[in-house]
Amino acid sequence: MTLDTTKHAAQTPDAEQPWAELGLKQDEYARIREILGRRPTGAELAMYSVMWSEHCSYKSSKVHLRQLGEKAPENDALLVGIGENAGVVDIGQGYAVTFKVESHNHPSYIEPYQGAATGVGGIVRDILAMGARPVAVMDPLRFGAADHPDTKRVLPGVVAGIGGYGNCLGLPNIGGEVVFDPCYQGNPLVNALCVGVMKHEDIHLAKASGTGNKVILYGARTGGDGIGGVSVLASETFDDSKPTKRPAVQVGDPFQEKLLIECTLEIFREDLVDGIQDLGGAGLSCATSELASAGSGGMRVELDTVPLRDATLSPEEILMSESQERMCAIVEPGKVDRFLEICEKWDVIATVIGEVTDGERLEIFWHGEQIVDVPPRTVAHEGPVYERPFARPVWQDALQADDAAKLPRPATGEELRAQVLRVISSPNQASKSWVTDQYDRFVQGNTVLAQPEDSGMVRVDEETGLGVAVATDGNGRYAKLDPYTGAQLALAESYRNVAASGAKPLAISDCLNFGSPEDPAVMWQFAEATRGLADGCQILGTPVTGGNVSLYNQTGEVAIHPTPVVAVLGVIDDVNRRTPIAFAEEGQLLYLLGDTAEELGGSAWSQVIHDHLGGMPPAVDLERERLLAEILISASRDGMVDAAHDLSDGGLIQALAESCMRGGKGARIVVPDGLDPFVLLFSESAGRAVVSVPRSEEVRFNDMCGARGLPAVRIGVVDGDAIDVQGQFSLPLAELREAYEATIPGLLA
Amino acid sequence: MARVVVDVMLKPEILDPQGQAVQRALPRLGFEGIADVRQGKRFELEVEGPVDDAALARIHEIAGTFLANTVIEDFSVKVEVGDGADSTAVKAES
Amino acid sequence: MARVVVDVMLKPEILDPQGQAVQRALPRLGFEGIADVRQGKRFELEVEGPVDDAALARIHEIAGTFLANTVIEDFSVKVEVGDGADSTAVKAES
Amino acid sequence: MTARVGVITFPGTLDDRDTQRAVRTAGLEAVPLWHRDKDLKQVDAVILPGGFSYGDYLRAGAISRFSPVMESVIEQAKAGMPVLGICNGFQVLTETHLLPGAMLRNNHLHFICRDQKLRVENAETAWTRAYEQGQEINIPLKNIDGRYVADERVLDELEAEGRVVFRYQEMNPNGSLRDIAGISNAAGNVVGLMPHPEHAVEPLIGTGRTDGLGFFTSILKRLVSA
Ligand SMILES: Nc1ncnc2c1ncn2[C@@H]1O[C@H](COP(=O)(O)OP(=O)(O)O)[C@@H](O)[C@H]1O
Ligand SMILES: [Mg+2]
Repeated sequence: MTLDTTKHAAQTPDAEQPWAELGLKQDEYARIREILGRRPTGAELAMYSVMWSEHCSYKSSKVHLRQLGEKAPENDALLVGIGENAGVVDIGQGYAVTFKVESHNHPSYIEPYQGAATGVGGIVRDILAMGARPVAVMDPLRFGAADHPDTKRVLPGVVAGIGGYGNCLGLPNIGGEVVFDPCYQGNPLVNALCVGVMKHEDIHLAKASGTGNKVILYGARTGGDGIGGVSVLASETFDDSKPTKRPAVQVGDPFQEKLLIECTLEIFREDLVDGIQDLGGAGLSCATSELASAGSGGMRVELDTVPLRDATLSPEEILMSESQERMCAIVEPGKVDRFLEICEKWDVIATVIGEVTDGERLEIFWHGEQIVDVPPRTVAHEGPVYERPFARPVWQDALQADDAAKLPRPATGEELRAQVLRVISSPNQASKSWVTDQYDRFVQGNTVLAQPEDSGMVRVDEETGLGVAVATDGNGRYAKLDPYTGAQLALAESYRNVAASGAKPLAISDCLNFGSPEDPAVMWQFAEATRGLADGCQILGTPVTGGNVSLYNQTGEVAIHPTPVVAVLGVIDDVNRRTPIAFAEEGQLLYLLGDTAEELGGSAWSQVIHDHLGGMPPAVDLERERLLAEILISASRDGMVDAAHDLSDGGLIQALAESCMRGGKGARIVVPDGLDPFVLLFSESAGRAVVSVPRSEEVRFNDMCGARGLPAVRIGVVDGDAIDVQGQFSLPLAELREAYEATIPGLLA
Repeated sequence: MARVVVDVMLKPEILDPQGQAVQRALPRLGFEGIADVRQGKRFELEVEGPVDDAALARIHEIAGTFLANTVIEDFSVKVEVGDGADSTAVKAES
Repeated sequence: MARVVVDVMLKPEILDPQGQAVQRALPRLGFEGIADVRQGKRFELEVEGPVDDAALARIHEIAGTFLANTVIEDFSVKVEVGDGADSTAVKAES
Repeated sequence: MTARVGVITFPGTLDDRDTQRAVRTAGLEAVPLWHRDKDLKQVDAVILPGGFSYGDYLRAGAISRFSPVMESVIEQAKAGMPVLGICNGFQVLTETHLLPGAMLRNNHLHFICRDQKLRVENAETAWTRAYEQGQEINIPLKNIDGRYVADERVLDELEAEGRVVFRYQEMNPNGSLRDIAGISNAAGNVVGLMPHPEHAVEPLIGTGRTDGLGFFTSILKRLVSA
């Protein structure tokens, strides 16, 4: 086969090209020809097709995502916003934090271990590329029904993969989610988050500038794994009727990544790079075009210098390969030797593959012949944009009308007790320690809070105690009932979790997991959720720093519940002041903060007891959330509460149970006047938390809540070794614990 | 009781970090001349009853659906006769 | 280039939970009649130059000092000829 | 002059910086050592920290064992220098045969991370003098290859000579024979264990206990009195 050079392409305008097989639409192909003024070469076609895929170009979601930037609240803490590998937030004392959540859903269904492992690897490199030392990971997960046989294949593999990779990198896992719902059958969601810390001056950006600067590819050799993975795996629906595609799944090498991290940090310390980019989806196509597009000049790359694992790879394949554990750096000529020396020290292969030119084109050569000559922006940043039609689904009204308030409720204290046990031991509400015990939460020696606390918290500065807290949340059931509210509830819950730990929420990242954008109903869900998130962030003053969109999570006609996952990052001046969830001190007073209304739509109770999903999700009042957060943070700073736990799915009883079991102490609860005990225990009204107040602080705490206008009602006292709801039931902690802890091991054994 | 051996190896195009680590270590230990190392798994199954075509077909199915994930791995099934020597090599599948 | 295969298995007296987990899962997947499963490692070494006695002796040494930990594992070395069929089985050591 | 404790970094070592911090917390000087250097920089003791050196590919500790620095460690260990292997470091010490037996995949096949209760069975070794004989301590455990095995003869010998230094209490987290969590060589200067004392030296971090500090103060005692 003759090499398809740019010259050859110009001479053979009529050559047939497999644009459709590569996932391009007719008009997209025509646009490429128009941009280039000729037909693309094979290599150019490969680059455009992969960079213009849904996964890389966000072509269906872009028009909606814009709001996240446009409505972003003014926030001095934001140092780098949406658009870079990850956003960067100022946390004071000269430190900056970067964090981001991403999805690796489809690959994790096909090869759970490797899919999940490489998901962690990818997000860690994003954080590293910003100039930061990665300090923690989190993993929001969704699986099919807990008792479905395939869940037994997918879940253990995913968990082992996340642990296998993250543990080997030395990153503490400080939190996440495990949610089961039949809607995720065949479409598990594997989202991964990484947090990194740096000094302000260490921030690095992905851009190639400075004529004559060298382009260095370092890390693993390039192989044939994952070729086309990005477009095939991430943007097409699985369809059982067609012969199975054989997508090449990437295999992760966490050891290589660990070396890459240490090597890169040492390179940063010596200030040896001008620009840097990790290689993720779309491999070199993405890294070279994005670096060149963001920079000031052009770029010239000699593709045959790329170190290969498989000598038979074609130039197109090398450009598209998604081999893991690779990075690309722009380095001044005078610093190249030192750069290579550091790589050698860490046994990392590094190769100069090109340089920054004073032109405006990205040119790629293969054995001296030009095979790519493109304006890089057209590849990286000016991909197609779709205004996909969207429409409120016809079934939405009926779903919302199917009110959970009409479901039969427990009639006696005994029945209530039985339902409490059933809810708390249900797979979604039960202990997740079978999962979290497989993750190292201690490594790096800075973990202040980890699962099962409300947020994960790590110390940033040993001297001052400065720290950050992160929580992730997302409730697909709420979002299914009302995507706008559902997205805001995810935001509110995550925000509340961070505040409950005593940290001040600063910024968010999100992963938007939805079905096919080609379905107007799904597109409506997406539009609504995004609008809800943007509006919510505006009110809470927490800008979106970056995130990820995962579409096509559906099997045939059936999409997953719309599942926006929101991660909130907060800062705490002194981690000594953090608030744990454990009720540990006998005699302390329990206060319920916020208003409890009768809100059962989408609740854990309605799911577990009635297998029901209908009605409206809990109402959101973000101003109230903000007030609650302020109170929780002040209370932590001034030592007015010893424990706090936010209320979310499962309601008050879930929070009480978790805090009691964590502290090994019971609670005596008195139902406040005018409240129905069932509603008190199971309603999922937002904007609430339960706190444990030392008696000596009661007056001060009450005064603060009163002065600021936050409802705070005393509901009981920490006492004994049972949860005793006066006049209703008593539930010994031992019995509770056994039910809570047995469920997940029982299902997976 | 007969022994059937199932070998599972990563497909050639798939990265094998373990094999690579071993190969890179060899020269440091003073062993030169090994151009490549791949590391895989070996399962020894003790089969009750005769290892006839039906049994082999079943083991093939076990191998292809459970012992190996054919998205990334190839496997081969062999019946071991006597002590150590393999026979009836059944071709690798993908 | 010749291929030499080194198989490493846990000694029989050492508990092999991986093999056991596989064996326990089989009936659940509908496969009966497998009395025991042991899981080990298989290394495929691509050897530059001829695989003569000297080369084999060297590979034996690699296997016994590095690929296997003989405190817990046995190994065997085989030269692979042609495609797939093994020969020249060299006896397992401990 | 305070005692100098070397902390080795192999490629893939994870807990080296934490171990250095623990050494400093105990009032000792931490000296980073690099796997490629034979030079031990005149340290008084050496710690092989936890992690996944060389990814734990092949077997945990198998590749690191051949690092240049290990030649010096083996030599010095035999000459009596205190050497502590934590988790991956313990695995390296068994692979080098400075300590007998071997580490295998946990019997439940999962990585496990938990607060683990141990009993100090021998408070005479270089690394356990700050503890009482029979004292119970609670420190984090985190590994996937933590199952200690050795043949019966070796186990009996270890027991008879008081070389089982730590035993798991309440639950055996990985199937280790005779609940062994850590052992020493015959001279008592080389100790290896799976749990992580370096993650239990500050009240706020990790388990919230400081039960692990004694390892590091033990060595201080020994070096100062020596
Ligand atoms: N996959 C996971 N990885 C790590 N931590 C998890 C995971 N799933 C749940 N957790 C942790 O378990 C605890 C309980 O989870 P969850 O009930 O979802 O918390 P919340 O309702 O407060 O958001 C939290 O600390 C959470 O971070
Ligand atoms: Mg919470």
